Amino acid sequence: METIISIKPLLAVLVSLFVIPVLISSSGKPNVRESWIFVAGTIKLILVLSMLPVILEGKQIALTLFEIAPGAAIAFRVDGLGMLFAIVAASLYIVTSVYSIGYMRGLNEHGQTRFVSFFALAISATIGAAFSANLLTLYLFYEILSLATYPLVAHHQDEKSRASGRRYLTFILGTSIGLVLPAMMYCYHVTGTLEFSTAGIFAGQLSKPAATVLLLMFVFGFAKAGIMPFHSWLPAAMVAPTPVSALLHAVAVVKVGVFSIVRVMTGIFGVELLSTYNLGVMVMTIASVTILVGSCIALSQDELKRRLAYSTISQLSYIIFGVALLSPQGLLGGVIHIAMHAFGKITLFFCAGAIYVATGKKYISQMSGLGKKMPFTFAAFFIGALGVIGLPPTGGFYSKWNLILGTLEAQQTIFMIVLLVSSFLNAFYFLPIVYKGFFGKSEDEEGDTPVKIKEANLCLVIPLVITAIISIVLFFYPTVFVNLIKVGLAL
Amino acid sequence: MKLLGFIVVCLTGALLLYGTGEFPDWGDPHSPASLHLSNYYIEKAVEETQVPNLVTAVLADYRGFDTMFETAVIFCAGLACFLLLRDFQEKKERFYRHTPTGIILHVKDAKKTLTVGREFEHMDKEWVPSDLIIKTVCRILIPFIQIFALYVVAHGDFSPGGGFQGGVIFGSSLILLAISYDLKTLVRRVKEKVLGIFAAVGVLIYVGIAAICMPMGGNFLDYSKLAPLIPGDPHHIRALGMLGVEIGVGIAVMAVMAIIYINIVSEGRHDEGL
Amino acid sequence: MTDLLALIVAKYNYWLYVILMMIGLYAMIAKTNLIKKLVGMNIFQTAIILFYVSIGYKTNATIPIIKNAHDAHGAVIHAADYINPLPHVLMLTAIVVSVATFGVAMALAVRIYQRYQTLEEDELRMRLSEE
Amino acid sequence: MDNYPALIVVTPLLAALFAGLAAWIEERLSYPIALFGLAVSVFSAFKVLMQVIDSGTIHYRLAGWAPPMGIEYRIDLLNAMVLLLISSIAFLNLVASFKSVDQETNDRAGSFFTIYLLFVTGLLGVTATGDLFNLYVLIEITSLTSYAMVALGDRDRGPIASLNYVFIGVIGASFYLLGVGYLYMQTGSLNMVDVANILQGHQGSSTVLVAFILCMIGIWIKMALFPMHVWLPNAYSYSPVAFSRVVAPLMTKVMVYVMIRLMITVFGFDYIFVTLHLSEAVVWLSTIAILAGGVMALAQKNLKKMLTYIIVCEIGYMVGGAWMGNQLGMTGAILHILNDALMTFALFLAVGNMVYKINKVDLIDLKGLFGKMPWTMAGFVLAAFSIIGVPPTCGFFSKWYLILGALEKGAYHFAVALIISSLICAVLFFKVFEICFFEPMSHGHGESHGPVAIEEAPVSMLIISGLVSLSLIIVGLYSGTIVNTVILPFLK
Repeated sequence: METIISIKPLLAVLVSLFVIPVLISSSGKPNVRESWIFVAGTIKLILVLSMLPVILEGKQIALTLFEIAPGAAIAFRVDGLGMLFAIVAASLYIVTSVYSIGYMRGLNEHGQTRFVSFFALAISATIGAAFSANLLTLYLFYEILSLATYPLVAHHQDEKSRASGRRYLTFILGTSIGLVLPAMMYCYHVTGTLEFSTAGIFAGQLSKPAATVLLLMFVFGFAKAGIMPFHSWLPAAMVAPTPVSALLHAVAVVKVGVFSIVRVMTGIFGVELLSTYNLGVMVMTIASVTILVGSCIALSQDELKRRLAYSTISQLSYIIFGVALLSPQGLLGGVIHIAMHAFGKITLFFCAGAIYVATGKKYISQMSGLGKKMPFTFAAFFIGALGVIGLPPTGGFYSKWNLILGTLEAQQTIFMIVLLVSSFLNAFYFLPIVYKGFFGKSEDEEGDTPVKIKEANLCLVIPLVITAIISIVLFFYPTVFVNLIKVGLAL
Repeated sequence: MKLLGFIVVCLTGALLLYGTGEFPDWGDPHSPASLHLSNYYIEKAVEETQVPNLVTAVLADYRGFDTMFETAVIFCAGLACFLLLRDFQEKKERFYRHTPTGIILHVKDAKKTLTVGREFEHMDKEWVPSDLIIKTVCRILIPFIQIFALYVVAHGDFSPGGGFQGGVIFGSSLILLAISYDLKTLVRRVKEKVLGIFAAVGVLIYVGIAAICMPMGGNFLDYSKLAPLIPGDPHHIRALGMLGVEIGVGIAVMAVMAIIYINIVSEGRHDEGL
Repeated sequence: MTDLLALIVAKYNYWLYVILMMIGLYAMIAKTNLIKKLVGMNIFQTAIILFYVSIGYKTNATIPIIKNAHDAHGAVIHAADYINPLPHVLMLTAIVVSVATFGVAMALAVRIYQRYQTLEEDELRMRLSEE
Repeated sequence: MDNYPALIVVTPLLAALFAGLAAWIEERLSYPIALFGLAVSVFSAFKVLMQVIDSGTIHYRLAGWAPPMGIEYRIDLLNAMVLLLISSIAFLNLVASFKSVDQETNDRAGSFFTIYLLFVTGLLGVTATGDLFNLYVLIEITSLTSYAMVALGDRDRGPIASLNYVFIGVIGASFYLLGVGYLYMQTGSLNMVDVANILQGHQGSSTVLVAFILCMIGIWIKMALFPMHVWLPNAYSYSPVAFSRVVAPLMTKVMVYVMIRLMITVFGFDYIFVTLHLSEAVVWLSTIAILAGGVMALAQKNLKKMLTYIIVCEIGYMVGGAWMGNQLGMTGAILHILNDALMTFALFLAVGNMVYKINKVDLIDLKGLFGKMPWTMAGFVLAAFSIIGVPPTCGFFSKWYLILGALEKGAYHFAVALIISSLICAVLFFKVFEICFFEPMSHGHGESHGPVAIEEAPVSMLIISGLVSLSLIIVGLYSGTIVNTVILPFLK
């Protein structure tokens, strides 16, 4: 496969780092500060997109920065998967920063400069993780991301956020140091390299038990993917301001976790090894448990953001599930769900935030009838819900469809049932909200006098409309992402 | 603690004795210790350094670098004592004794300055009757001690002795002065500042001589390169160099001995003590 | 037994230094009075000095000062006639070091006494705990 | 024939003497003198390192006598690196501590700088020398100066801590001296290389064994390897900040260096690992040291104390790595000498800034420090991450090599201990961060937060701590280069 040496990936990572000093220096002047964020975000997106055609031609872009030890360097390599993830993250970053302006100013939060700075740092780390060429680099950015998001989760600096921040770190840092690091060291000790390669790095040097243990260490170690029982940081992290929950805990952070697991399964172990040792089923089982349990818990949540969080937990496992199918359809469906779910779920979070800013309501039970007040928001919410459930006309349908095909392809009928059941559960915990929103009676309205529309401010509404539209568009034109995955995984 | 200590001690002792098991008998002239280097020193040192006292030769030349740092250690000790103990605030109270009558004035506050006649003596808290015999003997003795100290320093190349020994002897003469009279006398005779500067200068002489060798084109401490600077037989240049450093060592040691003594006996107040 | 005695007799200097060393070390570890500890420290260091000096000794040899060095240049010097100068040199240094350490330790003891009016470790510990 | 090797050590000594004179004549002069001396030392250390990298080991004959008759400086890649490390850290700290010295040592600044310089001289000499007895003398200089310094710190506890330090330190040094005596008895020489050559014949001798044990115990006591660490926490946490900033990073590391030097140059690997094979026992000991250090650190209420226990824990890393008996472990140990010195320095610089402002660093005093001194805290956070071992800070990469060494040897307990200790460090530091970040509590939403008044330490201190903290990342990223240019060639 042809490889081009280019500094673009590095720039794409660093651009929002470079802007941080500017942000801090211009902390007094919010408008200047936000405009800088946009400049950085746009440049980042342009850089990422500028690499797209090359990747689609089946080439790769590589850049090695520091050779730490033979076979373990800090290096970037852009391939289809990374590209897919990077596009999603970078594009949604811009949308989110519009949204966060509206949100933060709407609630006049404190420490906005700190907030945006760490936000930029986090997105840099995400892009870095997407572009990393080996496990060491991936681990590096994974850790940076964990630490960069801590101040965001604990933003409110009160007792509640302190507790959840502590839980966040305990799970994320504990697992990454306690499980991933040893597993990685062992891999390096055995093979002498950490480079991702579709063939995997263990050339038959690994016995089945060892492989099983290693794989488990990785799957549970990347706790950002929210595999149960290492999931409970995610609901806790919902104390963070909504933009954080939206971008980081629906897209960047959690997807980095999933992405890392995908990388490890496809790049470190390699599909052949996994299928020969028949480890896919094991992972699938773990994933299905998370899918079902997550959905069930989501049903019982009344706080909207927590319900979304549990839905996220179960949706993330779809991706791992799909990859663990180890069949082309399954891989395709799983990986593309990264994008589809991202757009769907971020829409939902945006809506939750918009409702909170406009009406100060957090709980689903209070939201009946709000749909008449905020039709755009609830329409978007509906579309997002469809996307997450996986019904046409949304991109979610595409991934869900491929997943089911994958299960058939791999003759895993039981697991197909799991998918169907969970889809029903999703429908159960999302559609009632929409229904009550539109047709339910809100407590503060008497009779059926037409209530006048009272949306949140534009900065909040426009982004969620955009993302909703995109997730519909993705139903009709998923080709780019599909091709990326095809070149990335050489399907 | 006692028991633990006892066990540790016994273990250490056993270890050390076990180590001595393979030692050659005491005084065995063929033990490795007394063959390898020592023979070289004994046979070569005189013609290489012109110094018959091998200890001095090895001390100040072959291993002169050690000795330099050991002088630095002394200097450091003096400085440490000064830093730890010296406090400059005046003492609360003063005592004067009217010599003829033996009446004692007790001045309570230090601020008050009173001019006393000749028959008043400024004394310590307890008055020790100044003993004529001791004073006289010491007055006679001290100069001789000091001369002897100088001799020990200067003659270190040819007979037992050297900078440290001489310095210590000289210092002891000062201490004798303090004991036989009282601390005030010593502090009045030898200013603290002088001692401090001496201590530094002494080491400085050593390091200086050693350092000059570098611009003269030799290695650090290589006395043989000093020949152009010093008139006289270039054969003896090393001997002269050693004499120089020994003098430096002597000065430093003398000063530091005095500093340590004064600071410790007077708890750093430099007024009264042994 | 006899050969053990012979061993001890042949190397009694080492036995002596070890015993001295043990006394010093025990005092340093087990005594509670700081001054006693200091004394133990000195005994310890003196023991080591004795050890070194006894290394340097050679039977029927004299102090390492070459007799009539200057007028008899040609005369060959027999290494066996003079004892080993090196240990003495080292010990001069070691003595100085121990003196310096002792001085500093004394100064510290004085400071402690000024502050707490005691040199007993257990009393010090009490004073510290009640503060 | 250039004299840089001698200059590295001698200039600080000369500067110390002149500073001591100046303290009596014109006190204000002694600071610039000290600064100049250390600057020269740094420069020559740099030159020497470059020279060694280019043209191999330097042999410098002091007094011009060929070894083993005279004392020689034998500077290879290892001690060239350590020399540069020591001199630059000492220099930077001196720059940073101009203000804090005035604050802490009442009108004794001149003498303080003199002692400081003597201490640095001792460390440099220990590192540079190739002679066993010279090593002892210089160790004693460092110890003597640190005794004095420790006592100068906390007026109440300082002297007691210092006196305990004296007793234990003297025992350690005397053990080492005895070991040298036994070696001399066996070989009749004091020069390291010469001794090593003569020892080839006497592998089995009980004398050599005892000598080895004595030297190692002596050095371990000096480096505060658990359970011989009891003196360190008090001594370091009661000493003046300006001094603990330099003693905490350097003293123990230099002692580790001495241990490695003795192991490699004097006794030789195959004597230690083949003839005696003590490796297992010592690796276990260091494992215990790591865990014990971490646990004791958890129990501390005072930031400075906590950090000192972390030092105890880090000693375990290096000793374990060095005794792993394989190249990876030794690489990790040597790399960690460099990294740990830097991280500890960065930590204590930050602590120094805090002490300068709030002059008590019990954990409860640190409330709201992120708002009060953000730049200091930034440095502190970076250094803490490096201790925890977060990439790309340098702490991660030395840990990397250490773990690899452990895996290669099959000493899994050591690897596990490393992982656990990084977790413990994470807990420790985030405990501190939480106090600094959350307290004093704000109520619910942040509106009540007024902008906190920023009162930072002097700029000189800030710049230094910022630089050092950044250097952590840079050194980390270039650790591959360091390993390839310095450590591996040395171990070959």
